[in-house]
Amino acid sequence: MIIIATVTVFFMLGAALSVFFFKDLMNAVVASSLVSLTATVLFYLLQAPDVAMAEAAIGVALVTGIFVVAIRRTERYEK
Amino acid sequence: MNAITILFLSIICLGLFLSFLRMLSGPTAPDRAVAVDTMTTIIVATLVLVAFILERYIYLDVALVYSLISFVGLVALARFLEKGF
Amino acid sequence: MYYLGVVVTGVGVLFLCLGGIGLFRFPDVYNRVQAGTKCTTLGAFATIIGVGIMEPTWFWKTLIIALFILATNPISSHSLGRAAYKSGTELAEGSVVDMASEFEEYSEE
Amino acid sequence: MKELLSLRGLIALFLLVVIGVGIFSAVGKIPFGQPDSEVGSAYLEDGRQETGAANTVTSVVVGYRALDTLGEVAVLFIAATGLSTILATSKKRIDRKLEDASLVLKTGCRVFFPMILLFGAYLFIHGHLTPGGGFQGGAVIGSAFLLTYLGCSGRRVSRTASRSLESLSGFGFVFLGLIGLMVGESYFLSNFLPKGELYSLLSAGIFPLIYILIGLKVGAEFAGVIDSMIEESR
Amino acid sequence: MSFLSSYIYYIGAFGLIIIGLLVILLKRNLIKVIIGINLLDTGVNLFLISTGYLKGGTAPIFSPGYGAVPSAMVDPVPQGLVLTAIVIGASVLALALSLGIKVYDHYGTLDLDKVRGQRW
Amino acid sequence: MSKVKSFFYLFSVLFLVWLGFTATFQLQELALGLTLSFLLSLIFYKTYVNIGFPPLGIKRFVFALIYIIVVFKEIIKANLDVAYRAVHPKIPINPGIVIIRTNLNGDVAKTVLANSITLTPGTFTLDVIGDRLLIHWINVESKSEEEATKLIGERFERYLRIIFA
Repeated sequence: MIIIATVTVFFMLGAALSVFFFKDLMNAVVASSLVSLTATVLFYLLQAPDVAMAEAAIGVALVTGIFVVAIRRTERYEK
Repeated sequence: MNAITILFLSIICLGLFLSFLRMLSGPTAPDRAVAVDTMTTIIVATLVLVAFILERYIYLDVALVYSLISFVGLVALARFLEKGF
Repeated sequence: MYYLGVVVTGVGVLFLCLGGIGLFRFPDVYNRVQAGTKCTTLGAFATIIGVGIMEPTWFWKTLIIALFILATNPISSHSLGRAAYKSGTELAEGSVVDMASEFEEYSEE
Repeated sequence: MKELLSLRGLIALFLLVVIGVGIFSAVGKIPFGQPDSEVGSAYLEDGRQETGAANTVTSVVVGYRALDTLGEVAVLFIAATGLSTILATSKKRIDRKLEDASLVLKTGCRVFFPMILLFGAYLFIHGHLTPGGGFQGGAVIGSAFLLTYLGCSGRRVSRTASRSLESLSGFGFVFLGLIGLMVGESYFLSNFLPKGELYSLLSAGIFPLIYILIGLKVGAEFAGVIDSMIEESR
Repeated sequence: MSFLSSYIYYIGAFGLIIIGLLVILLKRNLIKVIIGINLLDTGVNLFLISTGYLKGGTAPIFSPGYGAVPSAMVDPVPQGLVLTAIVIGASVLALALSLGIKVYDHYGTLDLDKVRGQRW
Repeated sequence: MSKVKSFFYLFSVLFLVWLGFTATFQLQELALGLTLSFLLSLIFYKTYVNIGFPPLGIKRFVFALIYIIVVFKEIIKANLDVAYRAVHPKIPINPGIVIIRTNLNGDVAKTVLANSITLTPGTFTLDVIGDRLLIHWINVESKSEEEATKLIGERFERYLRIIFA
């Protein structure tokens, strides 16, 4: 179990750092949805399936959709 | 949690790692989205495997949420990229 | 029965890993969709069904998870491929034929 | 990268180091894997007999801490109302040619929409037995409405329907609490219905009712949020 | 290895909090700042859940075929708190994004340096 | 398809899905499932009138089972093919985008065809307009429309034409 937890934490921090460096906001949204995906796995491994389910249902679909709508309304590239 | 499951989890981690590298280095936005799609599918399988290792039947519901909902966010990204919606 | 489940799960796990390798090595978006989202579809299907075989009381739930994966994954990969094609991603070097421009003519009929 | 090397970046890094050391020295001493919360163990020991719910998280959220949940539901309502008020004054319209959704997506959206709704209903009805509940089920229902906006262009949620469903379920929540105040052990949201048999669907008193109301409310709220964000800014 | 096995979740949570703060403090784009707030939110939730973890414990859900005793279950109180915090986080995020849309309408840009008085 | 038929179609599908979710046969769960499927299909059956679901029948059912087996065989065969291409050191691919035709009509029939083509790796559907499908093929064997139709679509379409006739 510790293997997959370590690997998942590594992915999560990597994706979060890549949010800092991406200039295209779409890429940042993709990376933040990856952060939410890995956070779900960590909640699951911490024996909290309720929280994992809430994070899955909200982080993977709703938050991504709302960010995409806001980016469509404003502008895509960070200057 | 015996040797076989440790082997399975290690192989899954290798696949996840390669997709993660594609997420970091993909030249365009669709590349990264495809990488996240792949990681989602792999993670659904991982969740079912971990539920088997922990021997809890009720944990399968989380995998069910992923298998039904995960395509909505990716479809939102795709519809933005093809300038629809 | 248990060993059959272990074998099926092992095959699925191998296909998941192969999907990752293909996603990493192929040259352009379309080929990556081929490898990435469909080797992993079969891999996830086999892994989940294998768990269901190993633990027979879980079979129906695992079957329905696997069926939903089989039904929803083509939609998302089709949308991503269409997004790449509509946003003008170029094919990789060494591609044989590109009939997308001819296809555009049909849409105006 | 160039943000990191400017004066502002250096100040921010210094601040971050201070904050990090502060947080780590404050809460890093909490041992991992050995919680010593007596509240939690008391809930775990007595929860099954007192509430009749198999899922202890459910009995914490809608039983022992139900008043907190009422406050959180109010926060949700305020956020949704504020969002639609802010966006309602939007004047700017984007006029451009939009791509139509492809046939596969349209058909898939039509086929999967009732199934996702059914799954959300399954989640919030079985909240006291499985790791589901009103918040998760509501989020799933909200995702289903997002899918209709993506796939079937032209179809939209009636705003009066979503508003009135949200208000009615919020009202139902308060009303159940007031009935408990009158009938039961005279405190807000007391569990006045029979507890039923453990692990069966009709158990745990009013918990399934509250979770159904919360699920409808959260689902209607997210549908309204998506409707405002997509339609007001088109 | 024992250090990793006992603190890996804390490392993840604190790393996420620090990176979220970094994005909030250093980036000028408003939507990216909001993504940073989202990361910070996830980190705080992860930390709260990991304080309630019991080593070798299982989820606080009783089920018919599984004989778990209450003393071998993780703490349910942080899970109940975080469950509602996630939903509230999402809807507050939507509110923040709608404010960002209004800022874009008014100033024509998302750059916080150009929006007067918004950035140090 | 008439309204009553589409109502019962949706009702039975939703009830089967509910049985998969709960995976028990307790009386309370069954009653709840019946009620919920009835309500949902009462609201949504109008959407399904023109979508082109096949009517039920013994012959169609048998062919649907055969079709599922054929699709699985193709998926496994093609997956091995793509896996070979992925691990080969030189990556022997020969990609291209081709057009194929289909004789099917009805939204569901075309969607099932497109999804089957998408699920077998080596080919995937980029777009559907009218009776033509735009296919990305990882190993192009023929550039002409008829040949490609015979190679890609025909193996599924044989069965689908009977099922959705």
